Amino acid sequence: MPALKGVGLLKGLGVTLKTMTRPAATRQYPHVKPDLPARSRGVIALIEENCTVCMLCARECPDWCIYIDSHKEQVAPKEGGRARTRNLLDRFAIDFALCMYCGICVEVCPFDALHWSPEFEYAEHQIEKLTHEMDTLRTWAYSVPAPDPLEEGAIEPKEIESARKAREAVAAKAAAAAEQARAAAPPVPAPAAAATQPAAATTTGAAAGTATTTPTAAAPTPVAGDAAPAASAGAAGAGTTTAAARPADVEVEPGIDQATYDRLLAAGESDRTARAKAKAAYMRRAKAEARAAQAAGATEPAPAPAAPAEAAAPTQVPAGEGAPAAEPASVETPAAATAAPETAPPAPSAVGTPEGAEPAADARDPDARSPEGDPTASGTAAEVVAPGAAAAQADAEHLEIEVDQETYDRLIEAGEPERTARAKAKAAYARKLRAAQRDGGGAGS
Amino acid sequence: MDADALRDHLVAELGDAVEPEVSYGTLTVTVAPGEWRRVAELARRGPDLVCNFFDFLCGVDEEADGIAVVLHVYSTSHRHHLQIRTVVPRDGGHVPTVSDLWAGADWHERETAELFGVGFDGHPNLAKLLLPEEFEGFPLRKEFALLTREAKPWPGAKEPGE
Amino acid sequence: MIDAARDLLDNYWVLMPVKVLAVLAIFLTFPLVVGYMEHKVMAHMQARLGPMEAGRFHGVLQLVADGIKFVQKESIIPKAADKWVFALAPAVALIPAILVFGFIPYGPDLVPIRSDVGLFVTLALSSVSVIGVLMAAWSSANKYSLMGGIRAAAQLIAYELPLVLAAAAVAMQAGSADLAVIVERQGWWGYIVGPLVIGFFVYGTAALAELTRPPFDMPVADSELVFGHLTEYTGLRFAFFLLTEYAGIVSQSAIAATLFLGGWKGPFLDGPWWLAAKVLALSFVVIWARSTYPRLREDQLQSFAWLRLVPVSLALLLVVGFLKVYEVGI
Amino acid sequence: MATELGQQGGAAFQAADGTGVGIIVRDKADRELHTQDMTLNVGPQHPATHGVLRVLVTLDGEMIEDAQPVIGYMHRSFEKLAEYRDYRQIIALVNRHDWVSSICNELGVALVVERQMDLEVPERATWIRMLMAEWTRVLNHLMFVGSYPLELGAITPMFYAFREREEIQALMEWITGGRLHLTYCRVGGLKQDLPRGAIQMSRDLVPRMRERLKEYEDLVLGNEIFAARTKGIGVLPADVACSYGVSGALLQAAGVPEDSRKTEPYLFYDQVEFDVPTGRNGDSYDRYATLLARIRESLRIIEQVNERIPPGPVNVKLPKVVRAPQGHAYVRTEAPLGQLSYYMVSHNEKTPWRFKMRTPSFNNVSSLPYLLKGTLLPDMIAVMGSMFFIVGDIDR
Repeated sequence: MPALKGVGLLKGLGVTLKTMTRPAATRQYPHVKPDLPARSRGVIALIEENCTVCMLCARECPDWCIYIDSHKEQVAPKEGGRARTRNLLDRFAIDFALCMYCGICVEVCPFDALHWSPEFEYAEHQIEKLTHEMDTLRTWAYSVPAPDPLEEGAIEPKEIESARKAREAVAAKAAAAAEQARAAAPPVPAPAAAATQPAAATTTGAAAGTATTTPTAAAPTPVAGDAAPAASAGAAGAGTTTAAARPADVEVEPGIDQATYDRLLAAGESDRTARAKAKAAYMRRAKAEARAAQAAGATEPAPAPAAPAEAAAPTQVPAGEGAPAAEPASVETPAAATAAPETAPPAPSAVGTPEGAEPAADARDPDARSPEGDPTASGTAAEVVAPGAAAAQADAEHLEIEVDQETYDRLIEAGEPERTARAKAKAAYARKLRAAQRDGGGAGS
Repeated sequence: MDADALRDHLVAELGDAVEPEVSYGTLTVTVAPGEWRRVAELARRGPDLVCNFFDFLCGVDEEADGIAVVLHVYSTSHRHHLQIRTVVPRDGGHVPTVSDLWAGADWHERETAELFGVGFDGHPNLAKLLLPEEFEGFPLRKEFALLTREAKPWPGAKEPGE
Repeated sequence: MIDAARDLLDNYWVLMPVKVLAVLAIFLTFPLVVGYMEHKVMAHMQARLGPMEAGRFHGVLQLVADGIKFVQKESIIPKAADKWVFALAPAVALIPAILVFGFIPYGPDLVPIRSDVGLFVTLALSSVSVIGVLMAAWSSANKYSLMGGIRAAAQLIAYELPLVLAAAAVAMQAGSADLAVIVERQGWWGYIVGPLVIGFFVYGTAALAELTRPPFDMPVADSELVFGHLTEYTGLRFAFFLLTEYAGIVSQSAIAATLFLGGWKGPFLDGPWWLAAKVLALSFVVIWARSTYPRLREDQLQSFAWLRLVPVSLALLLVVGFLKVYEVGI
Repeated sequence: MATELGQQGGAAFQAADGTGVGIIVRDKADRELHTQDMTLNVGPQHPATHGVLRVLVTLDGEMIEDAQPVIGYMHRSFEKLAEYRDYRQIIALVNRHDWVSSICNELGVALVVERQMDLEVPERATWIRMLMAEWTRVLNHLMFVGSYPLELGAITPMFYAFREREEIQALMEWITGGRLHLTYCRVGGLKQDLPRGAIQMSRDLVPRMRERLKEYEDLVLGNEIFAARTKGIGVLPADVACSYGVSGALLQAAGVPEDSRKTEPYLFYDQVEFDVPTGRNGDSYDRYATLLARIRESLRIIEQVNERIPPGPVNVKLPKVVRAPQGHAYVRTEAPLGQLSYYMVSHNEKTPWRFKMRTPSFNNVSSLPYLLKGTLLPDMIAVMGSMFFIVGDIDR
């Protein structure tokens, strides 16, 4: 029979009462997003320009949920060499309804084309929609975080070690250069360096492209194995200069972007929203123009990237991060690369619409990665913007950089949650970019 | 007893009836189906064996040789493992039950019966355990193909560029 | 003006609807408050936040939202069910629970229905709900429901006795079974100083059991009987049972406060707010017990009732009678 | 009515320490009132079967005349699937049978393949495996520490357990990227090394968990109602337990100090200090107490492992295609729920020829009919909850 001595009963009451006085453990999820670690297995991201269609992932997948279609293509010899064939990816799809998130595909990928992104909010009402095609998989790549550094006592992988050493040397050099520059130049400098820098980095980026086909080389994306050191090296190398080099924010008179306003009104937005958004668009444009003028005034005009409007040059590309990402090939021009200010000047042609202010992450251009890649063929300054760099940047300026603003606005207006809208806008952006590439570059399939 | 001492002991007890093999530290004795019960009883009751702990009983498809039935028992007092193995024919193979020696063998024998098609004489209720009553075939035999893999072509079968 | 209103209220046909409306208002607000309190108190005791969305501020409108949801839900009657009994059961459970509120003295002159035997009427009414439970259990044509109903009935029989005996001790002490008189004869500290404090615990335990609240919730033990008599109920009918449960907590707390804690009397200013505060405090304890204790087994409950509570309450009755006869004041 | 019948006819069982009464036998012939037995399907969808276990009980009132577990609702033919997968894929597969102790399941696979291939695993990897396995054990035990009181009607411990689990899972997710199916072990080592700071986090967690364990003792173990519900209920004597192959906390509660970490140490369990807790009565109460004690021992091990992880690699270099040589191997590990053994027959192929998973829950639950016969329906819940099983682990 219950020996109701009572002590245990009272103790229990004490425990619950004590808990009541303490803060709850609840996390209010949709309001407060979880802070997921870098290794989180949320969704698999594909950086398709890294994919060589080796089929390893599809073969190792325990669930058979990766579908790959590809075709062979003859590549014209560069200079007197033999014509070569290469595989071009037509379709890469992962059926997340089938996927068991074991990560074997990411593990076996020898070319760092697959990565884990912590994004997890992609539930669907229809199961077919869980099959993510290439463009969706590509958009996840923007949210791939840099990997955590390893615990003390861990053996660094060889490639990371060598990359780290090279980077340290570069960083030391850069630091010295920065020191010199600071001594020589006025403190708000370097748009000059910045303006010329991307072009320099273009060549190195393309050169680095040659390296990407071997698994050991640091891939041109910071999401590759050595990204964390890359980021830190970037910070170490460029940190001092970027802080100083970032142009002060420009003051502009508030106004309204009539075109945007009209468009939004036509799209059925309320006057208030349309006005607010139009104002924002105006401010963005005005600021960009002012910055461009500043940059132009401060230095020789940048080798104006004659980019097509769609694939416009980046507004705020962290060249300081982009360059180390292109390691180790960029070692030849290290000082310049690392000393580049964080904010590259926008290309004049980029300023018109908010959509224009997107980075042409042209590293996806097959030429940029293929051994035969001709740096001049794809020669906009944006070429070096490794997608990962854009992703890194995304935290700060994601809307302007990598999201199709129009789609974004439309979806937000349609009542979709911010996160979904952003993801879809990213996808739209990626699609647009690819279309632009096909039309303009002609280098693709 | 360690595996080698156990082997010597069993050989001394049973003579030619057992075919011992020590594999990665575990002693396996292969016996004829007719000896199955006797060896199991010895393992359970033998004063030097006292394998009171029932670990598992399972089948292994040995293709042409038949179906092997493997019984693994352990002694909590002597701390030794013993694996008893016998091979029965594919069609109508059967061995005496050991579920009266180890209560735990009940479910394992039912499982082995439904998955491999081995009979266990004297088992109180050899009904299907895991599979539905109307299921046909013995899924863990090699000739029973894994349907999920048959139904869908392997996406990795393509060559790059195809 | 005030006189006119008073005159008007002297008219029975005016007064009665006012009383009815007031009782209904109490019935519809307090159980909701207690229900919300259960959500939040239990949540915080379990290191959670509980409802946070409905009504913007900490989910204050959660129960209202629940109610709206229940209204929208399909009302399913199982094919094998005894349809009339099944449909009637929630009402049988709910109506006595409302009536109890009519007999409680809310303030010096605020007694909706005053009766010389108010104490026993309330106790009787509060146990009628079990009939509804039994009806629900039987008519559901579900084995789990049936077992839950039988358990509920067994529990009621076991606990009605100590409950009434403890209440009888109070009636004896007060010399009346009129709830208003019982309150008036108490100090604001009620009867919890003195031997009747034991009566308070007996009454509290028995009331918990009668409410089938943990640790005496075997009739609806979800891990054993799925949800007892509620298993087959959906939509509004289920909501009625839920409302009955919370109304039960409130009314039993109110009766306990009236009997043992001085009812509407309080240290500074007498009035209904004291009763409200006491009811909420007692409800808190009910919720607290729920979030702390596992449930007893039916036979353990039975033996606890018959072997512990009944003798204790009988002894209490003796003691109180003795003290009363020899006029040892308490 | 039902209970009165039960008391009338039942013989009381008193636990050895004089507490608790469970009614375990009754003679039908003594009955004066003639009643009809009722067949009740508890499950497959029932709150107390956490998962899809079905128990077919024959009831006389609330007294259980007979109880037959009906399993297989979650049979996913793991053993067949394993024959179609290479070893890395098997590792990704097996962490799903007992879904709250994935590392411990993976570990067994890695060990059995390594044993067959005669692989020497780097020390660092072995220590990290131990760290992960012990945290997994704590995770798993917390699950049952929370769910068992829930089945007895106490709701709160479940939430506390999940609060604690969340903290450990944050560590696991940081290390492996997964929350449930970690897929962290590999043949020859680990998938990757720990992230920086993980050991420190593990160090910080240990005292916090110890503190929280006290809450369970106050809230559950010390509670008189809990004791009344569990003492003397579901008594499983040691010899019966062994004959069923019952293992883990259940066997230890019956007084058998059998734990392969101690009796046949794998990894470096022989290099750390810990005890194997045992119970006296083999009843539900002892099982729960053993579970709590096992968490304490795991925390002790973790504390030692935290300080002993040496620098070095966490992987050995393996050929592209891992083939285990011809032969068969047996590995026994102590999974959180009990003894988990893998018996693998290999024909020197990429995939195993036969992969037998001897899961703890299968054997543990097979003793249910023995335990349930003659108990009351509420006690059935008290017994089943204290079997600490995972349905996926039974059905595989």
